[in-house]
Amino acid sequence: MASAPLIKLSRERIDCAALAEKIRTDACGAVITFAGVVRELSDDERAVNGLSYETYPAMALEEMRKIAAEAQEQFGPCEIAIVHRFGDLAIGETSVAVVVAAPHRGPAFDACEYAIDELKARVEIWKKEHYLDGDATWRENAKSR
Amino acid sequence: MASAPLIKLSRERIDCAALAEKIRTDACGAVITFAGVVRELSDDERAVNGLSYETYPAMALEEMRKIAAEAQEQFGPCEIAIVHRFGDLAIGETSVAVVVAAPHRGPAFDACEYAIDELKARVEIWKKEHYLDGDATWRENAKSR
Amino acid sequence: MLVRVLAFARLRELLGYAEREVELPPAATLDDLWRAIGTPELDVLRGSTRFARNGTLTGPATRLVEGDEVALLPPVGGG
Amino acid sequence: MLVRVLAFARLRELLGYAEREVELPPAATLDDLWRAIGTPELDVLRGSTRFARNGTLTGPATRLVEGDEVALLPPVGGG
Repeated sequence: MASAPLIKLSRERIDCAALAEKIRTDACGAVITFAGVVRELSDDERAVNGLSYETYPAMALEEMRKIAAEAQEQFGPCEIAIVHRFGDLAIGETSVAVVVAAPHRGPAFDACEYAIDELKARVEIWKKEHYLDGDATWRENAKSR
Repeated sequence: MASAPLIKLSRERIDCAALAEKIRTDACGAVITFAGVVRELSDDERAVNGLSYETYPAMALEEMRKIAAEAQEQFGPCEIAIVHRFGDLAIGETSVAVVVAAPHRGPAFDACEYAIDELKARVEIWKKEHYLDGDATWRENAKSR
Repeated sequence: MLVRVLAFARLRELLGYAEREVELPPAATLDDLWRAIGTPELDVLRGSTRFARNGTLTGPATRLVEGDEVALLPPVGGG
Repeated sequence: MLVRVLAFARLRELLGYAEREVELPPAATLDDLWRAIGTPELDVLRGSTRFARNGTLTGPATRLVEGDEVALLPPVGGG
């Protein structure tokens, strides 16, 4: 149990089902998938046309690996995948996926939520919101869930 | 926001990605999927060959609908799918899926975990574990996560 | 009067049927039904068995009427 | 000495480059680097900018050496 986490930055679309199938083992009774998806409205309710993500790959990948290791340390042995998109995304596309497979669901939920919370707080990824009115802003993460 | 929940008992395999795509709207920034999967070991560590699930469909579907409505009531507007298999399942197959799509991840995680906890406690579904040694037992749910 | 009994999971296996019509005296209760269909093996499961009448959980003192559908429900195990 | 500067997101746009070599006096600090490349628009972002030297976060008093890679990191927005 507990293989090396699957950590990736991807220009291509994220296939959550494929990630789940890849990390799952027959010891896992629970597979939790978090997909962050591009919404039609920004947090301040502006109509969004799309997002672009930029990363510092060396630091981002290292921090994602750390977060996965912390989740395994805190919540017990589990399989983890963390994949984040970069480049341009349209509404409805998945920007980030965190998949956790574990023997039981409690620790899997906890590990999944921990990983996405920490990713949003710590990983060197930046998001530019492009609005329907032609405007655009670099948007930093709020502390909210 | 918040269409009628997608509630189903299914003899066929569950396609979590299709459920997520079906319930998601462009107002949703978070899609959480819980998949319960048949493990190779029972809770008391016996080698499992497969499971069979039996349901009382009328009561089970009604209770699943109630649980989805409670989750929407408690955690705010969200899209929910709850699908449970019946019949014979092999190791690695998904026995139950709870998918929640919502504007933000916090309430989506909470609603997803609430729904699976309540399903396991309240819905008229029974599980028979078939062991590699040929033995079999009807197994009731423990209170654990 | 006739009521329809549905039995599930372990109870279905012990009774040997999933569904059966049972003849009861008028105004019989769920308790009376249990005695009518019971076996010694079944009785040890009485404490963990819940009853539903026409799809709604109800207590053992509930009086039945002709045509009721009574479900015998073991502890659940879904998920 | 020469160091390589990487700029991301809003900082990249304000500076007009993603990557550049900068000539600094020996023993220069990150503070010195900031002054060397700075503009008035950049200065309002100083408080929210973090620095990494060769892939590791570090403070503005850190002394640089020839060949260092310095990243200028705005507040993150992933997820």
